[in-house]
Amino acid sequence: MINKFLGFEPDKDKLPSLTAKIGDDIDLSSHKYQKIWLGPNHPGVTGNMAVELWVQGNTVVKAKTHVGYLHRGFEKLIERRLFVQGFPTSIRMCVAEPDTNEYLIATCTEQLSGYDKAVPEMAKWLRMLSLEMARLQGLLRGVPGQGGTFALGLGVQWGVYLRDLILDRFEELTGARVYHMYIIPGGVRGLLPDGFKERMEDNLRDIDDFIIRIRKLMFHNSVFKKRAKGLARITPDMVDKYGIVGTNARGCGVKRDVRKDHPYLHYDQLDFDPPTDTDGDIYARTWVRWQELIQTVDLIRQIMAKMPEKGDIKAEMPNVLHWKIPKGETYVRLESGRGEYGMYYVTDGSAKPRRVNLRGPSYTHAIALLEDMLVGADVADVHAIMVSLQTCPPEIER
Amino acid sequence: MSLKDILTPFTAWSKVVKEPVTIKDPLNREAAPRYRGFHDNDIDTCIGCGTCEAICENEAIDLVPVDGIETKDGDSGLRPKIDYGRCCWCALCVDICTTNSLRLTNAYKWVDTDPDNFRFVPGVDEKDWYKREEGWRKPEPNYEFYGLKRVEMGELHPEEREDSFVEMIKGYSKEQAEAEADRCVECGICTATCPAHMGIPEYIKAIRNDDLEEGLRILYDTNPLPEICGRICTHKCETVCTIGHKGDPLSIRWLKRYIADQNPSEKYKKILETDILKKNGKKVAIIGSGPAGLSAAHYLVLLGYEVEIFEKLEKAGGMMRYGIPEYRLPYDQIDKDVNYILSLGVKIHYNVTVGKDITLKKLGEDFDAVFAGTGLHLGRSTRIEGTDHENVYQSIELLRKITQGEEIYVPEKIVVIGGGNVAMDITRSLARLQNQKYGKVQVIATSLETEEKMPADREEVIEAREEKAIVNPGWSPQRIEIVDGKIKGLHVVQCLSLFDETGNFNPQCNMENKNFFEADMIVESIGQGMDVSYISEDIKEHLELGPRGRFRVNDYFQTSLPWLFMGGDTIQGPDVIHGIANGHKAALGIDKFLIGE
Amino acid sequence: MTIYAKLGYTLLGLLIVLNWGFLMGATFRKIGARVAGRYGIPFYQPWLNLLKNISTRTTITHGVMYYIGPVFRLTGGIGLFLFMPMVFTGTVDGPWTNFSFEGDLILILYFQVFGMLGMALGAGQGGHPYSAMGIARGLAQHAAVELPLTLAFISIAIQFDTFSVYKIVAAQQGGIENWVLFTNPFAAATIILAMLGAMGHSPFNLVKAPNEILIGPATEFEGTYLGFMQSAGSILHVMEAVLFMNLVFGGASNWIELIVKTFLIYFWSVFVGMVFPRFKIEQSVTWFFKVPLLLGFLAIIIYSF
Amino acid sequence: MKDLIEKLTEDFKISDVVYQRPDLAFVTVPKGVAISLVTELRDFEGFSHFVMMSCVDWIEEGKFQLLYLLHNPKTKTDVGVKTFIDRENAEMASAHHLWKQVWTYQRELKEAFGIDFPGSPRVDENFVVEGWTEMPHMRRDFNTKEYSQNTYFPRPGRETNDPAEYMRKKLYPNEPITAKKQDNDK
Amino acid sequence: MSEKDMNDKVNEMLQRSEANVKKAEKSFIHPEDEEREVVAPDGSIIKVNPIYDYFSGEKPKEEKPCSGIIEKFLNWARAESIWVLGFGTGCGSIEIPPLVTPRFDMFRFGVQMRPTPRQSNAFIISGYLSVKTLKRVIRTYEQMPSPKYILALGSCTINGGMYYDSYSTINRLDKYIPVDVYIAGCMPRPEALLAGFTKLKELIKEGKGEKANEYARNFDEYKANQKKIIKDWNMPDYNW
Repeated sequence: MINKFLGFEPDKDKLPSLTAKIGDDIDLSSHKYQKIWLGPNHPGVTGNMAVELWVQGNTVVKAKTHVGYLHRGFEKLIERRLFVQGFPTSIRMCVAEPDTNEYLIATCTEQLSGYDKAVPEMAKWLRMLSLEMARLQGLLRGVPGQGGTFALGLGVQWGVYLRDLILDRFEELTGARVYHMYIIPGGVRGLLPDGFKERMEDNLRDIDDFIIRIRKLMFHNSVFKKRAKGLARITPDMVDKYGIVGTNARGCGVKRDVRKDHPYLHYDQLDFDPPTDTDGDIYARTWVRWQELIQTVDLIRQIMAKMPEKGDIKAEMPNVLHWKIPKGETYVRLESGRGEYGMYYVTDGSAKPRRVNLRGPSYTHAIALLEDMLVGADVADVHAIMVSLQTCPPEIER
Repeated sequence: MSLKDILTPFTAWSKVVKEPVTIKDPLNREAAPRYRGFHDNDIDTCIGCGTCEAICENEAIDLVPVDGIETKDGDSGLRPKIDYGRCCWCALCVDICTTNSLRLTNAYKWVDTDPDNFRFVPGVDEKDWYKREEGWRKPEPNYEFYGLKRVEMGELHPEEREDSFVEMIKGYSKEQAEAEADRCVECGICTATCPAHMGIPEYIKAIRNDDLEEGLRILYDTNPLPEICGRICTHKCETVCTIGHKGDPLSIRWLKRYIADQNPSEKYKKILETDILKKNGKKVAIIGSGPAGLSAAHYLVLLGYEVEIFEKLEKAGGMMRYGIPEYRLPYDQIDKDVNYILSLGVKIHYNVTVGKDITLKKLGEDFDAVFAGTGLHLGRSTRIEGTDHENVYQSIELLRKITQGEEIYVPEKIVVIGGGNVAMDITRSLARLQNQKYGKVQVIATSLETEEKMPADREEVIEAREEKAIVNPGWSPQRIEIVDGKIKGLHVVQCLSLFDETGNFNPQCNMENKNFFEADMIVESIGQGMDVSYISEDIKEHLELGPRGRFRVNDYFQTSLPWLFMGGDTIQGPDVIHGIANGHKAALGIDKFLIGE
Repeated sequence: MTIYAKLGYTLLGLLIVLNWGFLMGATFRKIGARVAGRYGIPFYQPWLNLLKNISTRTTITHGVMYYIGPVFRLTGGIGLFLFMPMVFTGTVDGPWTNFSFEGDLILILYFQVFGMLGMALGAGQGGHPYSAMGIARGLAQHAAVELPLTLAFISIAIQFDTFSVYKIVAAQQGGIENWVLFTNPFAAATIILAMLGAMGHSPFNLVKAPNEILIGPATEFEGTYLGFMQSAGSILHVMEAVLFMNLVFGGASNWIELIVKTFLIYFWSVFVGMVFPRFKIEQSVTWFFKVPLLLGFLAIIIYSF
Repeated sequence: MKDLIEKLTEDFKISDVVYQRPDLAFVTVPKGVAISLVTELRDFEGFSHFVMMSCVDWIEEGKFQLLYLLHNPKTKTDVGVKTFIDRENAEMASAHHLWKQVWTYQRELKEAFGIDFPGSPRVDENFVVEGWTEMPHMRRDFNTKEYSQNTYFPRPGRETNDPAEYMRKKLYPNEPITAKKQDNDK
Repeated sequence: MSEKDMNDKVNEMLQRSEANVKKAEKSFIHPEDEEREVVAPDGSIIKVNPIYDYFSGEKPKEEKPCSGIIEKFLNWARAESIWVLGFGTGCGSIEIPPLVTPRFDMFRFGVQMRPTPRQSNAFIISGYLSVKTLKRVIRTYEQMPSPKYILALGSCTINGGMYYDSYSTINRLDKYIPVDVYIAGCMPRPEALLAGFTKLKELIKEGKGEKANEYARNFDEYKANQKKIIKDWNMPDYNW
């Protein structure tokens, strides 16, 4: 009320429309607009990308996403590599949740070569464990990270610490901190080390405590609410129009979760229900992610309880040096922390794939959706909106 | 905005009294036991096979020679050098390492100002992390990048084969051969060990690609007797096969046989493109149609020479035909290889004994060069008491007689002295004959060497036992007991060692531990000698002698008489593949001698 | 007291303030680090930073105003110090009272804005769009903070019938009950709330908002100028705290008391800032125009009658 | 799924149906009807979620294979609509009007394969590479390793030995050997 | 100037700018960076070349260190106060958050993050650099005040790493900018990074952190290498 009175919330009906269409030229020489760049060297940009903003005062009137700063040509490189050599390369396609890439490339090759039935039971459970741990570490960064976009750095500090603990568990299990290179075509690369479950349980208890703390810090925070509520709203009708997936879709009530829709591994044996919210704004998305944090902790506990004690970790497969896969194509998807994450894989009967194409959720979220969503937003909110859409540039440009 | 929303965030301050969770000394923190840190290599176990280089997707690994490591059979003398400007620590190199020598320690700190320093040979260049035990090793269990188990070769059941000379090894089917070929890691270590230096990885690859014609071409590059070699080669290559360090070595011999078997002999000429051969007008005589002679003939005829072979016996093949029983090497397979060589235009004179029917000197005059691949056809005797008895036989004689279809004396109890492959051959042949005759077997094979050191192939011993022959090694024969002119048996004592410290043959026996093998017939099979009676004295005096009573030849098997080349068993000991290699090389030598560079 | 002695005391005081500012800054970063669960920077880090910044070898220039910006800011800080009585010694002519005089409260109000205006000049000439945005935010927020603050100052001035900070301090002596905190709670409340904005911590740290506008006005500054700005920032932080201490919390009768009180005053803004995110600029301005402004008016209304 | 494809086969000249999984099928249609099939699937068959668009370079046949992968959130099935276009002067009708994100894919394909989509917004803008002067980088005939080694100076001093070759040199330099055959595996 | 004249002038300029856009597509220069004419408020026409007008194109000069004990003292201060630019150029930047958070807490070693190149003196090249990023890195590096230091993480900066055969990423960082410290790993752990900082501190204290001068000394060589691979060079030679 007072805002309106003081003129801080302009009556938008009285102003000319700000929603510039993509491709419309904004005449910078009119001195009405200014162009600023958010990134690539900017602390407020996710990863190494850039958003070119045309602003009128504090309001964005047009935005363009620029990617390619992290472009390495993965899809080209994997075309040059044997099937087994693909997975160390593929894992680097997305730093935030690397295991998903490994799983996709392994499953694609298994499916096309007919070895998907041969993957041992133990390996399947371990795959699930590593995928859920990856989701957990992603959320531990992501949930407080949303607070961090509004300069609530405390949650980030706690969250990244706990993420480090999960990375320690990853290190024990897989032999590496970030790029685990654990899921290999045919199976996984190691059993649980001794005492892993106990140490994991310790960490999960810490995370339980953190979940409560972060709720008090962020979701019962008047300033956070003031900034996050009503900001960057996604409506259900936008979901199909823009190809929105994952928590971004669930935040506005569209329940899409690959783990439920197309159960892979043993997700059908786990008891969970993907959380949803109805508002579709940043607060709702963060809230959904927070609930997912609880759920992921629970899923890890379920997996550790249900997983067999011992077993084979890799199927018997042909010699990796000259493993050939007959001609075929497939699309495999999974639910990453950011939503549906898929891979289109084509083989031509040789020892190397013909084409690998990754479908990252950020591809649509960070370009088509973000550019449209930023129009009319405040410059101060740009970073928050990017993070709330879980923009991850490496999976866009690959 | 409720008051709760203003006050609850302050609960975060309760953390201020807690001790920080920071790692106090992060610079000396140990990584997890399984952490993939920097490389270490056990250079004594490593054989430099280069599989790590092959799997490395970043081309981070080079194979470089290392001081103090010799190149020898089964060890290339190279060691992996890793470029940390390329490595991504995926540890695929560790997982695939054929000897399990490569590993990653859990060290992870390497800071340097010079980017050129980040290359090192693990295990050789001094690094402080080698003493760490923790680190990444190949995961267990059942985590392999290639099959460790050999594809089982189908063979006749002992009951089926024990009384017949039908070939006992069935050969691989297409699926089996491809599965077996799939295990190869293409390191090529075996090529050096193979006396003929066959392109083993290449023809195995041809099997994988299902391009058997290409496979045959590769075989004939270095070996004109693939059917024969595919059955009876001593497969030294398999002893150094890198896969053998962790699992069963590849069945290289059976794969070779598979290629040869699958190509029909009618197509050979077309596949090998030998329909029309150029002639250069020069003539070469070859004495003996054994592996060395046939191999020399083959390559000489390809080089354009007119080749004539003089064979003492009535059929070609030499020791391959007359020394090896039919169940191991069926005669039609010998004919397949021999006929192909003959079809190239090689003339062969059967039943011509050089030295008797025609002199060597005459050959030297009639032909531009002579190659003698005469082989070892004289049996050696133990010279113990009683060996002059008429029922003490030489194995080589008996085998020839069996081949020629002559009736031989087969009593109920037989003892074979000798632990080599020939001994096993005669043992098993006699066992079959006994079976045919009496329906039961009582052959005892004994040798000086103990079970572990027996020179015979392991599977030969096992198969002999399957056929109910008794193999009882580790005994030194003392004397043959003869009562009333009839052999009663063989007295033996336990043999402790064969060689003294200097490596000379000097058996030591434990005279206390005695044994007696009953026998009606004794077969000696302790080695063969060469028959050089075909060389007349005037020629012989021009020939220099080398060690162990053999003639001295140069690298191209040329004797001191320039037109006379010698090769095969007489020069390099009893072995088909050596004979083939000798023949091939002598052919090149003859070519060099006659045509020049 | 001779003018030379006065000058000597003033320079010494400035040195103490500068160093206390550095130490206080480091201490609060350490406290913040504790809440996060870590150790944080060493206590001596700000001095090292200053040294390092001064020892930078290359500099850039965007013109004269670019240089003047940090100088203005430092001048603002020093000016604030020069006319601020630091320690109450019983006589205005005594040591540590600097050049306090009748009506210095008005001058102090001016000096508070002075640094910000200087920065506006420097940042403007720096030419970085984020500098401009930062300084625009800074000025807007400063205006919003200044308004309730001035109302509270006027209320206190009315209460004690003087514009001299020294006299206001003097009037509060003789026990905690004489503090403005208790004698003029509305003005005190206004100041305590507006103080959050003046100190520049969350939720009002809009000027330096790294993930929105890099580091705001200072984006283009480097080396010695950055050192100037850091020193000025430290002095300003202490002086703001001293100002509020003098006006609301009864001043200080010795340096120890000053240090304790400024620490606690500063702690208040850290206490709030640690657990709240940042406002947007219009939210921030609106916030100051709501509660603090209202309280300020109340404080004046009450003491006007 | 089978019913659906059979129903559409006639109208859209569908050929070459592959049921990769029970919930995933690939169909091939002529270039001209691909967009209309995609539109039909979106508007009438409930395939409202556009998963991805991709391209495969079948250089041997001189064709690009374009793929439109659609997802039906109700039946939880996917259909991949494939169409082949010529590699020379590759051009395809734009589908940017159907979903908001399609123009991004088309922009990428223009850059990576050189397929033109007339009318697609910003299709000519750079996507991931900047200042690219070579042929489109995802085409099969673009040799990335060669390009990289010619352009980016790999650090010198690397040399390696093939074990077999090295052993030959060391142990039997003069013996006859098998001529190395063409390496068609790698 | 009449209104009509003004309109004509503007139309003419618009046409010219359209031509410029077309030209720019060929020459890689962004239309906004093309040389153009602008009408000043007083109606006069000014030529503007954004690339060169906004920056100085002067070459960098070598900056001599102070002498003796003073330099040692300053080096000590520099070593103990390392301000790192918060520019995550590659995947190694995922290990930066652990460093600034409780687990590893690099603040206690005097290492802090700064958001702008003007205020940083250390630059972490966190792994692979695509050519597109390299352009920004060069620009950023040149904007940093001297003395400045570069830490290069991982294999990618040494010899291309996993992306040695990629058309998009460079192989050797030292060809384009001088590097002080290399840290092996893919990616290096935070502990290794801290070890890298320790090493950097040692170097600075020994007076060996003079790579910025090396850059100035071999400026032409570095620039030639940079220009060889950055094909759309649309910035001044040296970005002050």
